[in-house]
Amino acid sequence: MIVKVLYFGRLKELSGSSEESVEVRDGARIEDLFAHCSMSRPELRKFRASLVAARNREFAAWDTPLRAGDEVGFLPPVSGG
Amino acid sequence: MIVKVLYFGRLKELSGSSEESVEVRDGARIEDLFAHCSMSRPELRKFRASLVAARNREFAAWDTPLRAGDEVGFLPPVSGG
Amino acid sequence: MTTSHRHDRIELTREVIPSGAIASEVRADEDGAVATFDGCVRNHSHGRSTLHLEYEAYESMALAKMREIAEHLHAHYAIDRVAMVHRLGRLEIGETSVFIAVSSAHRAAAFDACRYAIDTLKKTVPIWKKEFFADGAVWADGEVPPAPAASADAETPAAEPASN
Amino acid sequence: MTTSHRHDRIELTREVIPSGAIASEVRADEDGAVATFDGCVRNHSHGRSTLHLEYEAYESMALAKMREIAEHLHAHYAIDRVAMVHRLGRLEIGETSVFIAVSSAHRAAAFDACRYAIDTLKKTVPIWKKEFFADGAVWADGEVPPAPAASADAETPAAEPASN
Repeated sequence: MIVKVLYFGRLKELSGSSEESVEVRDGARIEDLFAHCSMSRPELRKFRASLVAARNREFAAWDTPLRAGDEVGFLPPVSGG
Repeated sequence: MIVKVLYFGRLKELSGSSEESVEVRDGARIEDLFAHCSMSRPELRKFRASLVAARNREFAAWDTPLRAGDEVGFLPPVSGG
Repeated sequence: MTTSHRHDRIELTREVIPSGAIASEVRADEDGAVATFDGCVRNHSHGRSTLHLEYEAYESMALAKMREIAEHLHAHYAIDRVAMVHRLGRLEIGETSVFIAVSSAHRAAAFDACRYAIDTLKKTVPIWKKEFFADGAVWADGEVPPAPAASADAETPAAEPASN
Repeated sequence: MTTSHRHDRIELTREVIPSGAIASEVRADEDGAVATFDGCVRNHSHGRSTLHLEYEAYESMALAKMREIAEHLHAHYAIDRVAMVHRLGRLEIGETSVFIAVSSAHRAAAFDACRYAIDTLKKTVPIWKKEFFADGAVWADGEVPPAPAASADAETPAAEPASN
Protein backbone atom coordinates (compact mmCIF):
# COMPACT_ATOMS: atom_id res chain seq x y z
CA MET A 1 0.00 0.00 0.00
CA ILE A 2 1.01 3.60 -0.55
CA VAL A 3 1.35 6.20 2.22
CA LYS A 4 2.45 9.81 2.07
CA VAL A 5 5.45 10.93 4.16
CA LEU A 6 6.13 14.55 5.14
CA TYR A 7 9.42 16.00 6.40
CA PHE A 8 9.80 19.31 8.23
CA GLY A 9 12.52 21.60 9.50
CA ARG A 10 15.97 20.03 9.72
CA LEU A 11 14.54 16.71 8.52
CA LYS A 12 13.36 18.33 5.33
CA GLU A 13 16.83 19.71 4.76
CA LEU A 14 18.47 16.35 5.55
CA SER A 15 16.12 14.29 3.48
CA GLY A 16 16.24 16.69 0.58
CA SER A 17 12.49 16.59 0.13
CA SER A 18 9.41 17.73 1.96
CA GLU A 19 7.06 15.03 0.77
CA GLU A 20 7.18 11.61 -0.81
CA SER A 21 4.95 8.64 -1.53
CA VAL A 22 6.20 5.36 -0.12
CA GLU A 23 5.11 1.80 -0.77
CA VAL A 24 4.97 -0.27 2.44
CA ARG A 25 3.75 -3.81 3.09
CA ASP A 26 0.24 -4.30 4.49
CA GLY A 27 0.32 -4.28 8.28
CA ALA A 28 3.33 -1.97 8.41
CA ARG A 29 3.55 0.37 11.38
CA ILE A 30 4.93 3.90 11.59
CA GLU A 31 8.24 2.57 12.91
CA ASP A 32 8.55 0.31 9.86
CA LEU A 33 7.92 3.30 7.61
CA PHE A 34 10.62 5.28 9.40
CA ALA A 35 13.08 2.39 9.04
CA HIS A 36 12.26 2.24 5.35
CA CYS A 37 12.78 5.98 4.86
CA SER A 38 16.05 5.89 6.82
CA MET A 39 17.54 3.26 4.55
CA SER A 40 18.19 5.72 1.78
CA ARG A 41 18.93 8.53 4.28
CA PRO A 42 20.94 7.10 7.17
CA GLU A 43 21.36 10.58 8.74
CA LEU A 44 17.68 10.47 9.70
CA ARG A 45 18.37 7.73 12.23
CA LYS A 46 20.28 9.87 14.66
CA PHE A 47 17.23 12.14 15.04
CA ARG A 48 14.86 9.29 15.80
CA ALA A 49 14.94 9.82 19.59
CA SER A 50 13.81 13.44 19.35
CA LEU A 51 11.14 12.91 16.68
CA VAL A 52 7.43 12.59 17.15
CA ALA A 53 5.27 10.95 14.52
CA ALA A 54 1.93 12.21 13.29
CA ARG A 55 -0.61 10.16 11.38
CA ASN A 56 -3.32 12.06 9.55
CA ARG A 57 -2.52 15.29 11.40
CA GLU A 58 -2.67 13.72 14.88
CA PHE A 59 0.25 12.68 17.10
CA ALA A 60 0.63 8.91 16.90
CA ALA A 61 2.61 6.20 18.66
CA TRP A 62 5.45 4.60 16.68
CA ASP A 63 3.68 1.25 16.73
CA THR A 64 0.54 2.63 15.07
CA PRO A 65 -0.48 0.44 12.10
CA LEU A 66 -0.77 2.24 8.78
CA ARG A 67 -3.56 2.18 6.26
CA ALA A 68 -3.40 2.97 2.60
CA GLY A 69 -3.54 6.70 1.97
CA ASP A 70 -2.31 7.70 5.43
CA GLU A 71 -0.36 10.94 5.73
CA VAL A 72 2.58 10.48 8.09
CA GLY A 73 4.74 13.32 9.37
CA PHE A 74 8.09 12.94 11.14
CA LEU A 75 8.19 15.99 13.38
CA PRO A 76 11.33 17.44 14.98
CA PRO A 77 10.91 19.24 18.32
CA VAL A 78 8.54 22.16 17.67
CA SER A 79 9.65 25.77 18.11
CA GLY A 80 6.73 27.98 17.18
CA GLY A 81 5.66 30.98 19.18
CA MET B 1 -2.84 75.71 61.26
CA ILE B 2 -4.47 75.25 57.85
CA VAL B 3 -4.71 71.97 55.96
CA LYS B 4 -6.32 71.12 52.64
CA VAL B 5 -9.04 68.46 52.53
CA LEU B 6 -10.06 66.59 49.36
CA TYR B 7 -13.25 64.58 48.80
CA PHE B 8 -13.78 62.03 46.06
CA GLY B 9 -16.54 59.91 44.57
CA ARG B 10 -19.60 59.56 46.75
CA LEU B 11 -17.97 61.67 49.45
CA LYS B 12 -17.59 64.53 47.06
CA GLU B 13 -21.30 64.30 46.23
CA LEU B 14 -22.25 64.07 49.90
CA SER B 15 -20.03 66.86 51.06
CA GLY B 16 -21.02 69.12 48.20
CA SER B 17 -17.42 70.08 47.55
CA SER B 18 -14.27 68.48 46.26
CA GLU B 19 -11.78 70.57 48.20
CA GLU B 20 -11.70 72.86 51.23
CA SER B 21 -9.21 74.54 53.53
CA VAL B 22 -9.69 73.72 57.19
CA GLU B 23 -8.25 75.31 60.29
CA VAL B 24 -7.23 72.72 62.89
CA ARG B 25 -5.43 73.05 66.20
CA ASP B 26 -1.70 72.32 66.30
CA GLY B 27 -1.11 68.65 67.06
CA ALA B 28 -4.35 67.57 65.40
CA ARG B 29 -4.38 64.14 63.78
CA ILE B 30 -6.20 62.95 60.68
CA GLU B 31 -9.00 61.50 62.80
CA ASP B 32 -9.51 64.92 64.44
CA LEU B 33 -9.73 66.50 61.00
CA PHE B 34 -12.33 63.94 59.93
CA ALA B 35 -14.35 64.58 63.09
CA HIS B 36 -14.18 68.30 62.36
CA CYS B 37 -15.32 67.86 58.75
CA SER B 38 -18.16 65.53 59.82
CA MET B 39 -19.62 68.09 62.17
CA SER B 40 -21.11 70.13 59.36
CA ARG B 41 -21.80 66.96 57.27
CA PRO B 42 -23.04 64.23 59.60
CA GLU B 43 -23.67 61.87 56.62
CA LEU B 44 -19.90 61.49 56.26
CA ARG B 45 -19.73 59.55 59.52
CA LYS B 46 -21.49 56.46 58.26
CA PHE B 47 -18.78 56.01 55.64
CA ARG B 48 -15.93 56.25 58.11
CA ALA B 49 -15.39 52.48 58.36
CA SER B 50 -14.86 52.07 54.62
CA LEU B 51 -12.67 55.14 54.14
CA VAL B 52 -8.92 55.29 53.87
CA ALA B 53 -7.04 58.48 54.54
CA ALA B 54 -4.19 59.87 52.49
CA ARG B 55 -1.75 62.53 53.62
CA ASN B 56 0.29 64.25 50.94
CA ARG B 57 -0.64 61.60 48.36
CA GLU B 58 0.35 58.64 50.52
CA PHE B 59 -1.95 56.34 52.48
CA ALA B 60 -1.81 57.31 56.15
CA ALA B 61 -3.04 55.96 59.47
CA TRP B 62 -5.91 57.83 61.13
CA ASP B 63 -3.69 58.78 64.05
CA THR B 64 -1.13 60.52 61.83
CA PRO B 65 -0.34 64.03 63.15
CA LEU B 66 -0.93 66.84 60.71
CA ARG B 67 1.38 69.66 59.73
CA ALA B 68 0.46 73.02 58.28
CA GLY B 69 -0.07 72.78 54.54
CA ASP B 70 -0.80 69.07 54.50
CA GLU B 71 -3.11 67.76 51.80
CA VAL B 72 -5.49 65.17 53.23
CA GLY B 73 -7.79 63.00 51.13
CA PHE B 74 -10.66 60.91 52.45
CA LEU B 75 -10.82 58.05 49.99
CA PRO B 76 -13.80 55.74 49.48
CA PRO B 77 -13.06 52.18 48.32
CA VAL B 78 -11.30 52.48 44.97
CA SER B 79 -12.82 51.10 41.77
CA GLY B 80 -10.48 51.89 38.93
CA GLY B 81 -9.50 49.42 36.24
CA MET C 1 11.39 59.20 45.25
CA THR C 2 11.59 56.34 42.80
CA THR C 3 13.89 55.93 39.84
CA SER C 4 12.24 56.93 36.61
CA HIS C 5 12.36 54.42 33.81
CA ARG C 6 12.83 56.53 30.75
CA HIS C 7 10.66 54.49 28.40
CA ASP C 8 7.71 53.84 30.69
CA ARG C 9 4.43 55.56 29.87
CA ILE C 10 2.28 56.21 32.95
CA GLU C 11 -0.74 58.40 32.19
CA LEU C 12 -4.23 59.54 33.03
CA THR C 13 -6.17 60.75 30.03
CA ARG C 14 -9.61 62.00 29.04
CA GLU C 15 -9.16 60.89 25.43
CA VAL C 16 -9.62 57.49 23.79
CA ILE C 17 -6.66 55.28 24.78
CA PRO C 18 -4.62 54.32 21.68
CA SER C 19 -4.03 50.72 22.79
CA GLY C 20 -2.45 49.50 19.58
CA ALA C 21 0.09 52.32 19.49
CA ILE C 22 0.94 51.86 23.15
CA ALA C 23 1.48 48.13 22.70
CA SER C 24 3.87 48.83 19.83
CA GLU C 25 5.78 51.49 21.77
CA VAL C 26 6.70 49.22 24.68
CA ARG C 27 8.51 46.79 22.41
CA ALA C 28 12.24 47.20 21.88
CA ASP C 29 14.50 45.07 19.69
CA GLU C 30 15.72 43.02 22.63
CA ASP C 31 12.17 42.02 23.64
CA GLY C 32 10.57 38.75 22.62
CA ALA C 33 7.25 39.18 24.41
CA VAL C 34 4.60 41.80 25.07
CA ALA C 35 1.68 41.01 27.37
CA THR C 36 -1.21 43.45 27.50
CA PHE C 37 -4.37 43.91 29.50
CA ASP C 38 -7.25 45.97 28.22
CA GLY C 39 -10.03 46.73 30.69
CA CYS C 40 -13.10 47.87 28.83
CA VAL C 41 -16.64 48.96 29.58
CA ARG C 42 -19.06 46.01 29.75
CA ASN C 43 -22.71 46.46 28.82
CA HIS C 44 -23.80 44.89 32.11
CA SER C 45 -22.96 44.98 35.80
CA HIS C 46 -24.52 42.84 38.54
CA GLY C 47 -27.26 41.81 36.14
CA ARG C 48 -28.24 45.33 35.07
CA SER C 49 -27.69 46.96 31.70
CA THR C 50 -25.01 49.63 31.85
CA LEU C 51 -25.55 52.80 29.79
CA HIS C 52 -22.15 54.36 30.34
CA LEU C 53 -19.53 54.94 33.04
CA GLU C 54 -17.74 57.88 34.54
CA TYR C 55 -14.31 57.67 36.14
CA GLU C 56 -12.73 60.22 38.42
CA ALA C 57 -9.39 60.17 40.19
CA TYR C 58 -7.29 61.82 42.85
CA GLU C 59 -5.04 62.57 39.92
CA SER C 60 -1.72 63.46 41.52
CA MET C 61 -1.91 60.54 43.93
CA ALA C 62 -3.19 58.12 41.28
CA LEU C 63 -0.22 58.92 39.05
CA ALA C 64 2.16 58.50 42.00
CA LYS C 65 0.63 55.10 42.84
CA MET C 66 0.75 53.99 39.19
CA ARG C 67 4.42 54.95 39.03
CA GLU C 68 5.01 52.96 42.22
CA ILE C 69 3.46 49.91 40.58
CA ALA C 70 5.73 50.34 37.55
CA GLU C 71 8.78 50.61 39.82
CA HIS C 72 7.70 47.48 41.63
CA LEU C 73 7.52 45.66 38.31
CA HIS C 74 11.02 46.74 37.33
CA ALA C 75 12.35 45.68 40.72
CA HIS C 76 10.66 42.26 40.84
CA TYR C 77 10.25 41.00 37.28
CA ALA C 78 12.74 40.58 34.42
CA ILE C 79 10.90 43.05 32.22
CA ASP C 80 11.85 45.84 29.88
CA ARG C 81 9.16 48.56 29.57
CA VAL C 82 5.80 49.30 31.14
CA ALA C 83 2.87 51.31 29.83
CA MET C 84 -0.10 51.96 32.11
CA VAL C 85 -2.80 54.37 31.00
CA HIS C 86 -6.13 54.98 32.72
CA ARG C 87 -8.94 56.99 31.22
CA LEU C 88 -11.09 59.46 33.17
CA GLY C 89 -14.41 61.12 32.44
CA ARG C 90 -17.31 59.58 30.54
CA LEU C 91 -16.79 56.23 28.80
CA GLU C 92 -19.17 54.41 26.48
CA ILE C 93 -19.73 50.64 26.24
CA GLY C 94 -16.74 48.93 24.62
CA GLU C 95 -14.29 51.75 25.32
CA THR C 96 -11.04 51.03 27.11
CA SER C 97 -10.82 52.32 30.68
CA VAL C 98 -7.35 50.99 31.41
CA PHE C 99 -4.59 49.62 29.22
CA ILE C 100 -1.42 47.99 30.51
CA ALA C 101 1.41 46.66 28.35
CA VAL C 102 4.64 45.06 29.54
CA SER C 103 7.56 43.95 27.38
CA SER C 104 10.27 41.46 28.26
CA ALA C 105 12.79 39.09 26.74
CA HIS C 106 10.74 36.05 27.80
CA ARG C 107 7.03 35.68 28.20
CA ALA C 108 6.60 34.58 31.83
CA ALA C 109 7.86 37.88 33.23
CA ALA C 110 5.64 39.94 30.92
CA PHE C 111 2.52 37.96 31.88
CA ASP C 112 3.27 37.97 35.61
CA ALA C 113 4.11 41.67 35.68
CA CYS C 114 1.06 42.67 33.63
CA ARG C 115 -1.23 40.77 35.92
CA TYR C 116 0.39 42.11 39.08
CA ALA C 117 -0.04 45.60 37.64
CA ILE C 118 -3.78 45.40 37.01
CA ASP C 119 -4.49 43.52 40.24
CA THR C 120 -2.58 46.14 42.24
CA LEU C 121 -4.02 49.09 40.33
CA LYS C 122 -7.52 47.92 41.20
CA LYS C 123 -6.65 47.70 44.89
CA THR C 124 -4.47 50.73 45.47
CA VAL C 125 -4.89 53.46 42.87
CA PRO C 126 -7.35 56.20 43.90
CA ILE C 127 -9.74 56.08 40.94
CA TRP C 128 -13.51 55.78 41.23
CA LYS C 129 -16.10 54.48 38.80
CA LYS C 130 -19.72 55.59 38.63
CA GLU C 131 -22.06 53.28 36.76
CA PHE C 132 -25.06 54.73 34.93
CA PHE C 133 -28.12 52.51 34.44
CA ALA C 134 -31.53 53.26 32.95
CA ASP C 135 -32.93 53.77 36.47
CA GLY C 136 -30.10 55.67 38.09
CA ALA C 137 -26.41 55.79 38.85
CA VAL C 138 -24.26 54.22 41.56
CA TRP C 139 -20.65 54.44 42.63
CA ALA C 140 -19.21 50.97 42.04
CA ASP C 141 -18.38 48.81 45.01
CA GLY C 142 -14.67 49.09 45.38
CA GLU C 143 -11.70 47.80 47.26
CA VAL C 144 -10.40 49.36 50.46
CA PRO C 145 -6.72 50.04 49.83
CA PRO C 146 -4.33 48.74 52.48
CA ALA C 147 -3.24 51.62 54.70
CA PRO C 148 -1.02 51.79 57.76
CA ALA C 149 -2.94 50.98 60.93
CA ALA C 150 -0.98 53.39 63.12
CA SER C 151 1.46 56.16 62.42
CA ALA C 152 5.08 56.21 63.53
CA ASP C 153 4.53 59.48 65.35
CA ALA C 154 8.14 60.38 65.90
CA GLU C 155 9.13 60.68 62.29
CA THR C 156 6.25 61.57 60.01
CA PRO C 157 7.52 63.26 56.88
CA ALA C 158 6.89 66.98 56.61
CA ALA C 159 4.61 68.63 54.07
CA GLU C 160 6.38 70.18 51.10
CA PRO C 161 8.11 73.33 52.37
CA ALA C 162 8.02 72.27 56.06
CA SER C 163 6.21 75.44 57.06
CA ASN C 164 6.33 74.90 60.83
CA MET D 1 -14.39 17.23 15.15
CA THR D 2 -14.67 20.15 17.53
CA THR D 3 -17.41 22.74 17.72
CA SER D 4 -16.50 25.87 15.84
CA HIS D 5 -16.76 29.10 17.74
CA ARG D 6 -18.06 31.52 15.17
CA HIS D 7 -16.08 34.54 16.32
CA ASP D 8 -12.71 32.90 16.88
CA ARG D 9 -9.91 33.76 14.49
CA ILE D 10 -7.35 30.96 14.08
CA GLU D 11 -4.87 31.63 11.31
CA LEU D 12 -1.48 31.06 9.76
CA THR D 13 -0.29 33.97 7.63
CA ARG D 14 2.71 35.12 5.62
CA GLU D 15 1.78 38.79 6.05
CA VAL D 16 2.42 41.21 8.92
CA ILE D 17 0.03 40.32 11.77
CA PRO D 18 -2.37 43.22 12.45
CA SER D 19 -2.23 42.89 16.25
CA GLY D 20 -4.19 46.03 17.05
CA ALA D 21 -7.07 45.13 14.76
CA ILE D 22 -7.17 41.57 16.09
CA ALA D 23 -7.24 42.78 19.71
CA SER D 24 -10.19 45.04 18.86
CA GLU D 25 -12.08 42.30 17.04
CA VAL D 26 -12.13 39.88 19.96
CA ARG D 27 -13.95 42.36 22.17
CA ALA D 28 -17.74 42.23 22.34
CA ASP D 29 -20.03 44.51 24.36
CA GLU D 30 -20.39 41.96 27.13
CA ASP D 31 -16.62 41.74 27.66
CA GLY D 32 -14.79 43.67 30.32
CA ALA D 33 -11.29 42.34 29.68
CA VAL D 34 -8.97 41.49 26.82
CA ALA D 35 -5.61 39.85 27.52
CA THR D 36 -3.12 39.58 24.69
CA PHE D 37 0.25 38.01 24.08
CA ASP D 38 2.53 39.19 21.33
CA GLY D 39 5.57 37.05 20.60
CA CYS D 40 8.07 39.01 18.57
CA VAL D 41 11.50 38.55 17.04
CA ARG D 42 14.29 39.39 19.50
CA ASN D 43 17.63 40.70 18.24
CA HIS D 44 19.50 38.04 20.22
CA SER D 45 19.31 34.34 21.00
CA HIS D 46 21.63 32.40 23.34
CA GLY D 47 24.02 35.33 23.38
CA ARG D 48 24.28 35.72 19.60
CA SER D 49 22.91 38.54 17.46
CA THR D 50 19.97 37.41 15.38
CA LEU D 51 19.66 38.75 11.83
CA HIS D 52 16.23 37.39 11.03
CA LEU D 53 14.08 34.29 11.47
CA GLU D 54 12.18 31.92 9.26
CA TYR D 55 9.17 29.93 10.38
CA GLU D 56 7.67 26.94 8.66
CA ALA D 57 4.73 24.75 9.65
CA TYR D 58 2.93 21.52 8.96
CA GLU D 59 0.12 23.85 8.07
CA SER D 60 -2.95 21.62 8.10
CA MET D 61 -1.93 19.99 11.37
CA ALA D 62 -0.82 23.28 12.94
CA LEU D 63 -4.23 24.82 12.25
CA ALA D 64 -5.95 21.73 13.66
CA LYS D 65 -3.82 21.92 16.83
CA MET D 66 -4.44 25.66 17.19
CA ARG D 67 -8.19 25.06 16.88
CA GLU D 68 -7.91 22.36 19.54
CA ILE D 69 -6.26 24.85 21.88
CA ALA D 70 -9.06 27.34 21.26
CA GLU D 71 -11.67 24.66 21.99
CA HIS D 72 -9.86 23.77 25.18
CA LEU D 73 -10.00 27.42 26.24
CA HIS D 74 -13.74 27.62 25.62
CA ALA D 75 -14.28 24.39 27.55
CA HIS D 76 -12.13 25.29 30.57
CA TYR D 77 -12.19 29.07 31.02
CA ALA D 78 -15.06 31.56 31.30
CA ILE D 79 -14.01 33.39 28.15
CA ASP D 80 -15.74 34.90 25.16
CA ARG D 81 -13.59 34.95 22.01
CA VAL D 82 -10.13 33.75 21.01
CA ALA D 83 -7.79 34.98 18.30
CA MET D 84 -4.58 33.06 17.61
CA VAL D 85 -2.50 33.98 14.58
CA HIS D 86 0.98 32.66 13.75
CA ARG D 87 3.14 34.05 11.01
CA LEU D 88 5.25 31.92 8.63
CA GLY D 89 8.12 32.72 6.29
CA ARG D 90 10.82 35.31 6.88
CA LEU D 91 10.48 37.68 9.86
CA GLU D 92 12.65 40.66 10.73
CA ILE D 93 13.67 41.83 14.22
CA GLY D 94 10.72 43.35 16.06
CA GLU D 95 8.05 41.69 13.94
CA THR D 96 5.31 39.66 15.55
CA SER D 97 5.56 35.90 15.07
CA VAL D 98 2.49 34.99 17.11
CA PHE D 99 -0.40 37.02 18.48
CA ILE D 100 -3.02 35.69 20.87
CA ALA D 101 -5.97 37.67 22.22
CA VAL D 102 -8.68 36.42 24.57
CA SER D 103 -11.75 38.34 25.72
CA SER D 104 -13.88 37.67 28.78
CA ALA D 105 -16.27 39.31 31.21
CA HIS D 106 -13.65 39.26 33.99
CA ARG D 107 -9.89 39.49 33.77
CA ALA D 108 -8.68 36.30 35.48
CA ALA D 109 -10.14 34.02 32.79
CA ALA D 110 -8.68 36.11 29.95
CA PHE D 111 -5.19 36.07 31.50
CA ASP D 112 -5.25 32.37 32.36
CA ALA D 113 -6.59 31.35 28.96
CA CYS D 114 -4.12 33.53 27.05
CA ARG D 115 -1.22 32.07 28.94
CA TYR D 116 -2.42 28.50 28.56
CA ALA D 117 -2.75 29.15 24.82
CA ILE D 118 0.81 30.35 24.23
CA ASP D 119 2.33 27.75 26.57
CA THR D 120 0.46 24.97 24.78
CA LEU D 121 1.10 26.35 21.30
CA LYS D 122 4.83 26.27 21.98
CA LYS D 123 4.67 22.64 23.09
CA THR D 124 2.22 21.08 20.66
CA VAL D 125 1.78 23.03 17.43
CA PRO D 126 3.98 21.78 14.56
CA ILE D 127 5.79 25.00 13.67
CA TRP D 128 9.57 25.34 13.35
CA LYS D 129 11.84 28.34 13.67
CA LYS D 130 15.17 28.77 11.92
CA GLU D 131 17.46 31.43 13.36
CA PHE D 132 19.85 33.29 11.06
CA PHE D 133 23.05 34.70 12.56
CA ALA D 134 25.99 36.44 10.94
CA ASP D 135 27.90 33.14 10.93
CA GLY D 136 25.18 30.75 9.90
CA ALA D 137 21.71 29.47 10.59
CA VAL D 138 20.31 26.91 13.02
CA TRP D 139 16.96 25.32 13.68
CA ALA D 140 15.93 26.46 17.14
CA ASP D 141 15.97 23.96 19.97
CA GLY D 142 12.38 23.00 20.41
CA GLU D 143 10.01 21.05 22.56
CA VAL D 144 9.11 17.43 21.92
CA PRO D 145 5.31 17.35 21.79
CA PRO D 146 3.64 14.76 24.00
CA ALA D 147 2.57 11.82 21.85
CA PRO D 148 0.93 8.50 22.69
CA ALA D 149 3.51 5.90 23.77
CA ALA D 150 1.66 2.98 22.22
CA SER D 151 -1.25 2.67 19.85
CA ALA D 152 -4.56 1.03 20.69
CA ASP D 153 -4.11 -1.38 17.81
CA ALA D 154 -7.66 -2.65 17.69
CA GLU D 155 -9.31 0.64 16.88
CA THR D 156 -7.02 3.05 15.09
CA PRO D 157 -9.09 5.46 13.06
CA ALA D 158 -9.04 5.03 9.30
CA ALA D 159 -7.60 7.54 6.84
CA GLU D 160 -10.16 9.82 5.23
CA PRO D 161 -12.18 7.70 2.81
CA ALA D 162 -11.37 4.37 4.52
CA SER D 163 -9.80 2.97 1.37
CA ASN D 164 -9.26 -0.59 2.60
